Amino acid sequence: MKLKSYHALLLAVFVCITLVLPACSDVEAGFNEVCINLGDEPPTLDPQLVYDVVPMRVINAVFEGLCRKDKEGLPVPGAAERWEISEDKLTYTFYIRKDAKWSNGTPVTAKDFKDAWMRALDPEPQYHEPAFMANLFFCIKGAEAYAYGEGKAEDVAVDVVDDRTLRVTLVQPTPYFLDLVCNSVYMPVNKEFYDKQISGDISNYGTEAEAILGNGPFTVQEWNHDENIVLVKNDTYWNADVINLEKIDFKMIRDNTAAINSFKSGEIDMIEITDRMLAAELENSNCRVEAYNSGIVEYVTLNNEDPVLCNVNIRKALSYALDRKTLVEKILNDGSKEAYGFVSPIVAGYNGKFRQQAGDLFKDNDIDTARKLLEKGLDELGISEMPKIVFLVNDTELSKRDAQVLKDMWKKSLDVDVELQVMSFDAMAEKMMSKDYQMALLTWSADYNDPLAYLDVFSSKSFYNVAFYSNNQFEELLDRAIREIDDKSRMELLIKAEQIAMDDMAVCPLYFIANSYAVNNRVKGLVRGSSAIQDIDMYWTYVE
Amino acid sequence: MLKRLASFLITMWLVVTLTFIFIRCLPGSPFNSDKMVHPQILSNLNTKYGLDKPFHEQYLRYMQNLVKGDLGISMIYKNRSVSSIIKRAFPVSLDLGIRAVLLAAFVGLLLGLISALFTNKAQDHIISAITMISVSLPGFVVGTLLQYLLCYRLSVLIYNITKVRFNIFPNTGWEGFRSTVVPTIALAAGVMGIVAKMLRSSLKDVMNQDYIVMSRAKGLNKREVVFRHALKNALLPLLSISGPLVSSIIMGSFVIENIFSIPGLGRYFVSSVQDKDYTMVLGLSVFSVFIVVLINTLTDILYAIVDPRVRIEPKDRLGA
Amino acid sequence: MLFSIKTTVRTVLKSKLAWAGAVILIVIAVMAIAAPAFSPFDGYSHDTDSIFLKPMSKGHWFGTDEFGRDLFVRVWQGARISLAIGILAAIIQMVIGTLYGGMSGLFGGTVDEVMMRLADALYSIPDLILVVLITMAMGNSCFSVILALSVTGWTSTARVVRGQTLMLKEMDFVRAAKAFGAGRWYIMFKHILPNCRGQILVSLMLNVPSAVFAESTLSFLGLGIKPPDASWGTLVNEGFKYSNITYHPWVIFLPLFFIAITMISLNILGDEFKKALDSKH
Amino acid sequence: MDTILRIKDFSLSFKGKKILDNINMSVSKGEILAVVGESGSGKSMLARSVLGLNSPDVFDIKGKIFFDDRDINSLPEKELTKIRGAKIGMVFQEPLSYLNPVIKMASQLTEPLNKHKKINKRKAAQLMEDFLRKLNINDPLQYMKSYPHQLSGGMAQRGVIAMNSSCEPELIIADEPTSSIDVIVQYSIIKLIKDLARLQGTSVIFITHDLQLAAKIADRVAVISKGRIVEEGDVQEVLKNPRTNETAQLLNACIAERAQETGVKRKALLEIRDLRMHFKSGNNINRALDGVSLTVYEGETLGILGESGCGKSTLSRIITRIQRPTSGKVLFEGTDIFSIKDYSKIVQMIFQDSITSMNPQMRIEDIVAEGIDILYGKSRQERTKDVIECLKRVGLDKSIKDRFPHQLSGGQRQRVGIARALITNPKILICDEPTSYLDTVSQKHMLDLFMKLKNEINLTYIFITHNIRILGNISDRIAVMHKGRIVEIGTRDEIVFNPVHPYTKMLIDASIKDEDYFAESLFQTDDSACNSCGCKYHALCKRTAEKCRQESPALINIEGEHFVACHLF
Repeated sequence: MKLKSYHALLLAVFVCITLVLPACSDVEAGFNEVCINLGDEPPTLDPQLVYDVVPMRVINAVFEGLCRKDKEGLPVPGAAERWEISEDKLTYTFYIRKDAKWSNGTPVTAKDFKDAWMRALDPEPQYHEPAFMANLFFCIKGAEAYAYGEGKAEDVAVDVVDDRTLRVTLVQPTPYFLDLVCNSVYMPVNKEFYDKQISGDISNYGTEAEAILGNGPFTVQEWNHDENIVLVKNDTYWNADVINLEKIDFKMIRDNTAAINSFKSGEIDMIEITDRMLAAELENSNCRVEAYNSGIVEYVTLNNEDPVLCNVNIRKALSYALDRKTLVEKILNDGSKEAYGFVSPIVAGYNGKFRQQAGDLFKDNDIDTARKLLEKGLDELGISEMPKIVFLVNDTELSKRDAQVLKDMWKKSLDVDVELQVMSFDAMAEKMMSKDYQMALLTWSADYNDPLAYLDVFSSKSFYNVAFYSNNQFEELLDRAIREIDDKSRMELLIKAEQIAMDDMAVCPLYFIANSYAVNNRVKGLVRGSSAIQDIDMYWTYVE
Repeated sequence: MLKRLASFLITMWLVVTLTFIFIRCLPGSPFNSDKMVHPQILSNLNTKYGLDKPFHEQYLRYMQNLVKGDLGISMIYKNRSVSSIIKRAFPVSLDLGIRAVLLAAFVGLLLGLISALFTNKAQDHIISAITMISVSLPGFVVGTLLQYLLCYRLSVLIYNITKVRFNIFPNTGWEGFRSTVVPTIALAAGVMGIVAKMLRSSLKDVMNQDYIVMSRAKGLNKREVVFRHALKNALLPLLSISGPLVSSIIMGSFVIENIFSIPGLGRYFVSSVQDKDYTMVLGLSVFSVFIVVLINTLTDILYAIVDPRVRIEPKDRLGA
Repeated sequence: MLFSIKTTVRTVLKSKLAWAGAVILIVIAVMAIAAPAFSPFDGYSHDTDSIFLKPMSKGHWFGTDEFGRDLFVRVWQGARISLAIGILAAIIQMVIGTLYGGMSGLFGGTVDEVMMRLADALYSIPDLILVVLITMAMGNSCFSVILALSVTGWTSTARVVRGQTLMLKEMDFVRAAKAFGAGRWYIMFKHILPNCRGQILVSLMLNVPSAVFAESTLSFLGLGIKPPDASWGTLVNEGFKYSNITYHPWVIFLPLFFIAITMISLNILGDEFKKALDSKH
Repeated sequence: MDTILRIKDFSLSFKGKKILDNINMSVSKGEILAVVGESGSGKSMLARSVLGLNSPDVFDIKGKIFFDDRDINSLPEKELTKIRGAKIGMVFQEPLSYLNPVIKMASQLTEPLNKHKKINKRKAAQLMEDFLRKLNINDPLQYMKSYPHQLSGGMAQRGVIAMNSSCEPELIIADEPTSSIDVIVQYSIIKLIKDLARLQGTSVIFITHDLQLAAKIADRVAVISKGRIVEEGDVQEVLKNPRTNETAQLLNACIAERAQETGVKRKALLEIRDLRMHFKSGNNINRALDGVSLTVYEGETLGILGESGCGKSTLSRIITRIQRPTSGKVLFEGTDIFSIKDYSKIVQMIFQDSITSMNPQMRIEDIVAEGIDILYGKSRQERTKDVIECLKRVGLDKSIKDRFPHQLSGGQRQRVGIARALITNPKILICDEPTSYLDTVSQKHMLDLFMKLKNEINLTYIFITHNIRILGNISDRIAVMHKGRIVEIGTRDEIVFNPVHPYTKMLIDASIKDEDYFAESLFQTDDSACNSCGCKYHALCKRTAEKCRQESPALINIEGEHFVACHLF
């Protein structure tokens, strides 16, 4: 019948479409070209307004602050050739190198840095919103007052001595200031280029490829929103000969399964690993599996003013009842380490790592002491039985996973009922700041490599102290450490401070997160650091 | 025509007001999404975006801007206006949507036609089984499976055979025809089932209408009866449901765009609410009302063209 | 369209397909209630040294998930949640839709116009935005998911019932009742609704699978039921997120299989009812 | 004459139920055979099996149908498509539902020519236009361009006939071609079919339930009842002395005219004063009722006669308070009906289509008792007692009360409708075309019932119909309505035997004296112009004067009960 022939015709057409189709180029990235999964569309590429890891990966390649981080994450000269630190460690003078240039050839001057920093601190900026990370400048004299709108711009102690010299005066000796200076918010801005990008009452600076001018090793060639960002080598960069890569293609693949498929079919060169089996499979195919400690600590914050959790014994019971070893080895098994202290192992102490010197501050998986402590705590509070506790969890897959493990451990060991409440992070933040919570699962990462960045969580003056923990002895130790010039004694004071916090079990640390990832063998020299700005550093990357 | 415009404006006003109230009663703020921001900086941010003003003042200010056609700037994507984001993202969703609708319509009609022509024979049962499955599988499962099989497994297969790293269908991305094939199939899979099922049942109804008996009495064979008389009538119910169906696909399906990382508008519907990007959510609602009403009007016009009973009033009848 | 329910049920059960659908549903319902009692495990306790076990190993009939929890029990607990959400959401959608559609059809004129505009407005707000709003505002308990699904789904039932009411209003038996001096509500509940039972039932039958469908998509967005409870959708979603298809396929495909056959049987029953209903007149 | 169609002991059954039981029949060339039978006697099924439309896998078919000495039942589908439309044409009952609503008339009507005679579309269209002009459709070009829903029943049926005859088939089967068309147009269709047979020599099988209609057109007649042919023979001979009682029953159902003498009491019950009802549709106003004034006296049967669309149904809806008029008053014994409490005790209504007038979900008992349920709740037993009593009064057995409407026959359902109206024992009963859906036999039973009830409980009837024969039978006075106005009122004899108003004359002549009174003038179209002023019938009236166009005539009394609204008097 006629219809049958109609079928055959249709089939023939369909087949030849699929045959004609595959006449196109090899998908393998070209020589000296790398393809990385950025993970999401960066909200902006204006260094002052950036606050999370995704845009910082691009900023790190396109801009360069006064200092830069080397492979081990220590600050090394960047746009500044050298610097001098005064006796009282309050005044820093930076000397900018002659051949430090913007990618359009104009030289980088001290004024560029001052303009950028003042722009970030401005409480009522005209063309953009206030910078999120402005609080990193508060160690500079007059900066905090200016940001609060009380002080004036002139009082901020940042002076341009001449075109290539910048002097900064701090409020108190800050050994980690050079570390701070590598952060994205400290990056310079070319004012003249910036003013050209203003249209109406909004500045397009940092929203499109053409509206970005950087002084780093790469420049933004193309930005297809939600699709990819293409960076090419910046020849005007002062250290251009060290850079080997010609082109970087940042793809934006949000779905984890899709990313894994792309990596295995060779479309992207690096993939985050969350599943042990995937790591095992990738090990024997042509890529290297590596892991690095991200400097992030996962912990349960306890509301110290909660009628039940105000009792230190109950807090200790909850902490000791957990079995961090099983959690890390059996559930996570991605290289993370159990945390028996709060400060991350990567933090530098006095000639050596702080964690090694401070050591483990408590033991866990000790069910009988935990039960005894629980009973003791309940007696002190005069209640017979442990009430149900509400546990806030944000809606990412990893925190939901960890929360379920903790809930099960507490149920099995102390027969304590914990009710999980899943909500978005900002809803949680609001509840925590208004003390309307009992327990919450949080992560803490430092903006600079110093124990203070972590111990800040316990100081009653810091607004990050959502545990509302206050201990005068701890405060006093912290104040002395801040003013202490000598590194050795400063570190001893900080170790004792952490000891006190952990004895009170203000928060219950769980583990130090390690990120494991796999890289295609053809890509060498790709560095992954612990601080956000150096999450992916392609300064030294080359392709075989 | 005026009546339709008036009802469009009322619907638009209702949508904006309802969404404005809904989004405001969500806990949290757009600026705390990853890290807790310093309280002083938070208050500076709120003054900048006018969030500290009383509720009705914000509403009035937004309505004034809306009337001027300015949807404001996004609170998450710094200094990018909502309309520029929509203008950039919507064409991609539209492109994917149209391909999916065409594929679904073509295959759906074909399957529906064949199963109606060969009722209760083998073809009919196979096709109804296929349509039943395609309707029952959730979108994200179909998407993920297709990506896994067609993109990844295929490339591994080729690699093992030809030792050349060559992907016929790239896993993600949206440039070039090849990267559109698998997402289109995934998006069209669900719709195909609905179209085929609908056409099959409406064709069956039409086949026992009186004018079909007349057409057989005229001596037309089965194929002529179906193609000349039955098909046009059977398409009417399909047209009436196509309005909402097409508009939901055109505006981008979050699931498929998320799996295949397609830079479409679909993902913003979810992420803008989760990030509490107030201006973006309102902008999207306004835009979606516009699209839904536009497509409904188009389907009504199409319906009037196909069905003369709607177009020509019986009152100007001929003779007694 | 003028028929009585008993005769329709009889015609529906004549077809073999409908029988198969009905049997599958009954089996699933029974298993959902009874099955967890048979297994020694409860769906919540973790067992860290038996993670991702293959089905039928160490007493776990369906194997275990990423925490070592028994999948057999979790699947059937998931069945309870998924079906409960599907059915409750569908019922709420039906009730709101019927009353709304009936009233707007019966009153007619300006009231009808305004109500339809409101329905259009709710209909054109992208339902993803509404659903996400509600689940975020009320935390994601079962109740908030049901409310979210029913708020967006009732407009289609309302449209069907309104169309039916407008048609029935012109019927003579409604005119006869008016001649007797019957009030609007009397006409609504005595004459209009009994004759809409067919359409209402069919839209209910078809709303249940779409509600289960929507719930599983919701969990894919991470907005579904809060852990440690899990619906079928959450199980499939966790399967995708915590492991890849190639390593532990059973974690994904078992709940998926049950979603598929439940949806298929519900769709079959819905279609058979629709067919029996349309061929009546 | 040689026979072109011979049906030899043909029988057909569906799922075991016998529909046609060994039919033997033959049709010779140029002959018109009428097949007459009650509805449900299987006559339509016979027509369809001649064309082979009843597929063997649904019905089990025995016996042979010879056409051009080839057996239709054994021919393959390919061969059958060559016969259908070319050799045998078919005309169906509802012209509008048998035409494809979404396709222009041109492409539908030219399909047989295009397929069988291989004439291309354009030439076939021209051929069809000449055909239509011959069937006095005065604007064939416009006709071909329009869609089925734009045509009236009569126009559409003419098109179908033209289509069938365009291929000069040897046999045309007409399955009740006129029963769903206005009585006026019916005659012109019958005349058309008669000419077809005489001029082109096509033989015709004319299927109907109205023996009198068959007598007018056919040479031979075959009476069919419950699937079997009970009588066959020459038309006049069967009419004079019917051998079987089925034929007798068919005969007396429609011929007998019974004069009925009823005393007319003079008490005015219902007064209608200058009633107007205007519907706004699009941008023009449809004047359904345009100033109707009428008085109904106690105990009388007032007949309201008019074509479809003259506003008689709107009138009935206003009297029963289902709709409010735009202006004008309806008084019952002097008080406005909209201010009377428990109005259902005074006026009740019986509807045309018994299927839609009853809620299919309710049992008969609840349907009948609805009147008293709404007025005042009665106890269970009392309510059932009332229902049984009403059912008995309309001649229905009480066992029926637990059944559902779709389990009853048309006649029984109509009786339940009456019982429902009587439950509140009203004074006035408005019947809106109660018998038009029934076939002639059950029509007769229904009219007898009305007469019985009138004598028993002194009811006043307002009987609305377009069928003059029925009104001739039962009504005391008749009011003739045209386009929302009453053109003439008078006693039954004055209206039937000496109608005065030209429009009434036309109505009477068309249906009783069956003359082709107005064939050519029927299709003047522009009657909407005079919607507002003047006499609405002036466009079609034989003796229109200028005055008629400007000013609308008032009802003037000629003599006694006889009023007329026309400027000629």
